[in-house]
Amino acid sequence: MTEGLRTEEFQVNMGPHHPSTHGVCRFILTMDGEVIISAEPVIGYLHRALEKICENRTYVQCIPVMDRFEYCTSMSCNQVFALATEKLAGMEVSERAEYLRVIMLELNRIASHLIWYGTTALDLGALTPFLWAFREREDVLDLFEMTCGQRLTYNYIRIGGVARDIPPEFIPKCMEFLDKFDAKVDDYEAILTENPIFVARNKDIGVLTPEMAVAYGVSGPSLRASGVRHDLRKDDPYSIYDRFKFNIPVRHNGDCLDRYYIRIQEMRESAKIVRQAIEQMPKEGDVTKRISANFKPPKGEVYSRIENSRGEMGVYVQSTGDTKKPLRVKMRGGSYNQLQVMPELVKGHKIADVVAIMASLDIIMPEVDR
Amino acid sequence: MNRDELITYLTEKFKDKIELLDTGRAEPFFLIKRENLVEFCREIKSDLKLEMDYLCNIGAVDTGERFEIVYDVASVENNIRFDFKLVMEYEGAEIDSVREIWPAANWYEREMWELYGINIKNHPNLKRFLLPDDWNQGNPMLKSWDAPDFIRMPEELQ
Amino acid sequence: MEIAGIFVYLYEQLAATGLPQVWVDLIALVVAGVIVFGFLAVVALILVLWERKVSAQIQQRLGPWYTGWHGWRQTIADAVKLLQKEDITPVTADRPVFFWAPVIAFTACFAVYVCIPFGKDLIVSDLNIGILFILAITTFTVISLLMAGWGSNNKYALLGGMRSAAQVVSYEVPMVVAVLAVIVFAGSLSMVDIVESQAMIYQWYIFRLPFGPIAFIIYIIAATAETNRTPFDIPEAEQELVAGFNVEYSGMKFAMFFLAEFVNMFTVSAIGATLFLGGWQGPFLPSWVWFLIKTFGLVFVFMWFRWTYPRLRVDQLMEFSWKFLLPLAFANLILAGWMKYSGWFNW
Amino acid sequence: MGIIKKLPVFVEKFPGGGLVTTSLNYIFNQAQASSVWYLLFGTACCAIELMATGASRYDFDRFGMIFRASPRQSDLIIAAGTITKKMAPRLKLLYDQMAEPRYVIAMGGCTVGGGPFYYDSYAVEKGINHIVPVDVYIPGCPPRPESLFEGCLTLQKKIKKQKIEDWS
Repeated sequence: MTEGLRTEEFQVNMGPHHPSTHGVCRFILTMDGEVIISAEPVIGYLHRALEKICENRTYVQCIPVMDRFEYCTSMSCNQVFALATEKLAGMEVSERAEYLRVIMLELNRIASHLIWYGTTALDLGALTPFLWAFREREDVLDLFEMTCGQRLTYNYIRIGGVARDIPPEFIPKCMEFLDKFDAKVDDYEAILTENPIFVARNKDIGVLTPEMAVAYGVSGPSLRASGVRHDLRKDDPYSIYDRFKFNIPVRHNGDCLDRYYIRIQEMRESAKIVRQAIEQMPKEGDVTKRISANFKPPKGEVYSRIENSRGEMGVYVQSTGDTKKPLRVKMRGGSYNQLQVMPELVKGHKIADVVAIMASLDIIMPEVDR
Repeated sequence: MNRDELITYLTEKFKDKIELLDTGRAEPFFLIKRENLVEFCREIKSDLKLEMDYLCNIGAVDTGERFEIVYDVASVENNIRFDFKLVMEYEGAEIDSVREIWPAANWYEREMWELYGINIKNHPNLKRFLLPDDWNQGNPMLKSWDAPDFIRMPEELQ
Repeated sequence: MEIAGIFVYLYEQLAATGLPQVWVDLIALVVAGVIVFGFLAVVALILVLWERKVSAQIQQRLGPWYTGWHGWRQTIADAVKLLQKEDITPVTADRPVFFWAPVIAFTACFAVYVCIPFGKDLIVSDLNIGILFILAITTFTVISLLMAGWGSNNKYALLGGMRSAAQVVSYEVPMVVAVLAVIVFAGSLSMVDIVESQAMIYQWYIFRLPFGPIAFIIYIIAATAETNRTPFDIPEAEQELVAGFNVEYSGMKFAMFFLAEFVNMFTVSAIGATLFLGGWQGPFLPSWVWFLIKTFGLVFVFMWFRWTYPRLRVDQLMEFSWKFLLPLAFANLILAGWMKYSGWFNW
Repeated sequence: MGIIKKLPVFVEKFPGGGLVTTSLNYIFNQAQASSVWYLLFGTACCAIELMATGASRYDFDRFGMIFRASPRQSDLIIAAGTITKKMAPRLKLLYDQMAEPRYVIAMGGCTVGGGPFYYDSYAVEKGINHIVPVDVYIPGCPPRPESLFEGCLTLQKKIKKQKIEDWS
């Protein structure tokens, strides 16, 4: 009966302007009906040549360029570059500045995860969680604005310290935010985690095995959802992360739902870290370091990496020692590797799952295209 | 394995194949030979004491005189990390793909091919992906690269 | 105050002028049609604004605010703007199909109102197969969506059209079976008879335990799917298919789809209110007020769904319909039949 | 243009038609200005600010601005974020797909004139006015939601000054 019938594969072009590709990623999907046979990501729509730009900037000028590398967590970008340069120059950072960095990094992680939470819900068709998440994000941004006057590209963590000290009203405001934040995360969980539709959409979708995750260089929450306990804050502690008590959530299925749980847990853990940092922070101290415009680190090369909200963020800096500009700055973002592994994950799933998987991996395009 | 142990272990294991570079207090940095690349990578991945299963980053560097290719590798299992690089001339710039060893290398190598014009041997998918499809202005990351609408930041702004 | 009286009076006046009976009936029908059309156009405009306000409340926003007092002119502005927009037909589109799709969607959704009782004696035409007619006409929507998907010659639109066809067909079945349970009890297909069989509040079908509530829930779920609303809005899933079947439509044609969607929502709510909530029956207030209260209440439920739930995937949607809703609906129908037959619960 | 736009030009030829045209003009412009649907188009940092502007604290919906995913149904592109040379043809395509009347807001330094990527970047388009006609420029990197509002209100003012004759 069905012998005469045949199905034909067809190609769907998803992106670069598509509501749910988180920026400008493009997928060429080969589909059989609704089922995906193969997916090929096409990137480069946001390739802004940041690495080339950095080669013609002084070290100090590189920091604002780094901001644009991963705008959801600009603080991390500042931090990773500052860390690399400090390693090159053998610079020490004052105690208070380190604490300020940690506070900002963790708050930024919360803000970034909130964007992820909102867009994930949005991609699965629920609009309301998106607006709820952005409501809390605004509170975090208020704190950043208070500190450095910017909402998105902060340019706050500088080489050798931070740009300026926090205003006195920062800490009460921050504590106020932390106090209510846990209850808000409960709200988020109430509307999505306990929703059978949401669970059905994410369970056993896009399963990433630990072997595959490590082989493809997947990092951060996506790696930990596959059952690999690897967090640079614990395993390769930078700054002063070895002084705080926090858990690393790990789950073992590696599907979209686990990646979701991990990130939700991480928000709570980050709040814990901020709380501890505020308690331990020395009450005063110098936080800035005056650096000459002709700052030249000695000859050398270094790859420094930190745990960003999207995985391992690294930067390779090579200095010749005789110019004030770096010879080469190579940036590495977690999303780059997570996007690489996506074609493997989406095979055999439906077109709606592409969206779910992409959201759960928390891919953001500037990190991929640079 | 701490930093010193790692350096001793690696220099003993690979003796004349690698050379330690001085990079201050950062992670150990080695120089390897281009022809040993694949063999070296395979060794460090399969060695049970190292098990460098995680490729952090591959970056090409144009120093103005020659190319350097930097590999940053880590081990999730043993929690160690080091870097190594290889050096080659502009003429006949070509390296072997390490994609078989670390699948993550795929895009990093593709990017190198596209932006620097370094040929990757045994890479199955050398296609343009960062630059526009109709790009015809060469390899923009080279230090000597220039184009009509490419404006350098003037010195006085720095 | 019953407005049905006014119409009866006008009809009598018209008949007294001595025109032939055919003409009188014709004029009466046209006038009724125009009134229903105008009423629904206003309702659709209100619903769009209301939806935006409800979503704003749920999301702690204000919603339209600066277009008139609390943004009351917002949807009027939207409609006038859509009138002025350029009407694009893609070069590759199948022109006649592309053109007729919104027209069919628009007319089909109004045709239903021929036999919906807005109040006591307030019905355009009390067909003796009323509910059958309504269920048949609502299915027209799927044809228009399919036409839109096909005619646009766009892969996203086509996927959207196909999805909506599959979805509406799948959910039509449990919906009809759920409605059948009510018909079995009412013993009539006429909408007026159905309403009159639930004169007292305990006679409303939603309160006729145990089959009533089950049928009502099945109906609500299926109706959400019929109207392509979240969590069943996969035909126009913004995040997957950009805008689904209407991705290529602009200006007036898009407005037609848009209005049809909201009128459809009102339709299913009105049918739900009629079948399960006693229609226009209710104490103190005029019948048509009761009808509107119940209908808008159901509309609010649909909106509530939309702003709370994520979207199902296409295969889950099908499974839910065929593997869960349909068996449940059949079991419910058998239960209702047995109850009717045994006469135990026949109050 | 919709058919309805041709009507006033026709009406104006009759005595007293001018009054009709003027009031229609007013109504049309008011309607258009208070119902600007924007295309969901964001490429980089500014897109996050655009999302934040749509969210609860700032709430674009107050001005009657809602997002549409399809260019056919939107009136406005807010070009939020860097437009690279690879993206430029796409932006043009999207603009071409939109129905008249259509507007463009260049949001952020990158779209205004290259912004932080003006120097040393081989991949960034130096201002989107080379690609599509721009109505309102909003500087900033990224502009705050308040600036975006200011830009949208400026666009509304611009729309309200339109003449019907210019359209048909």
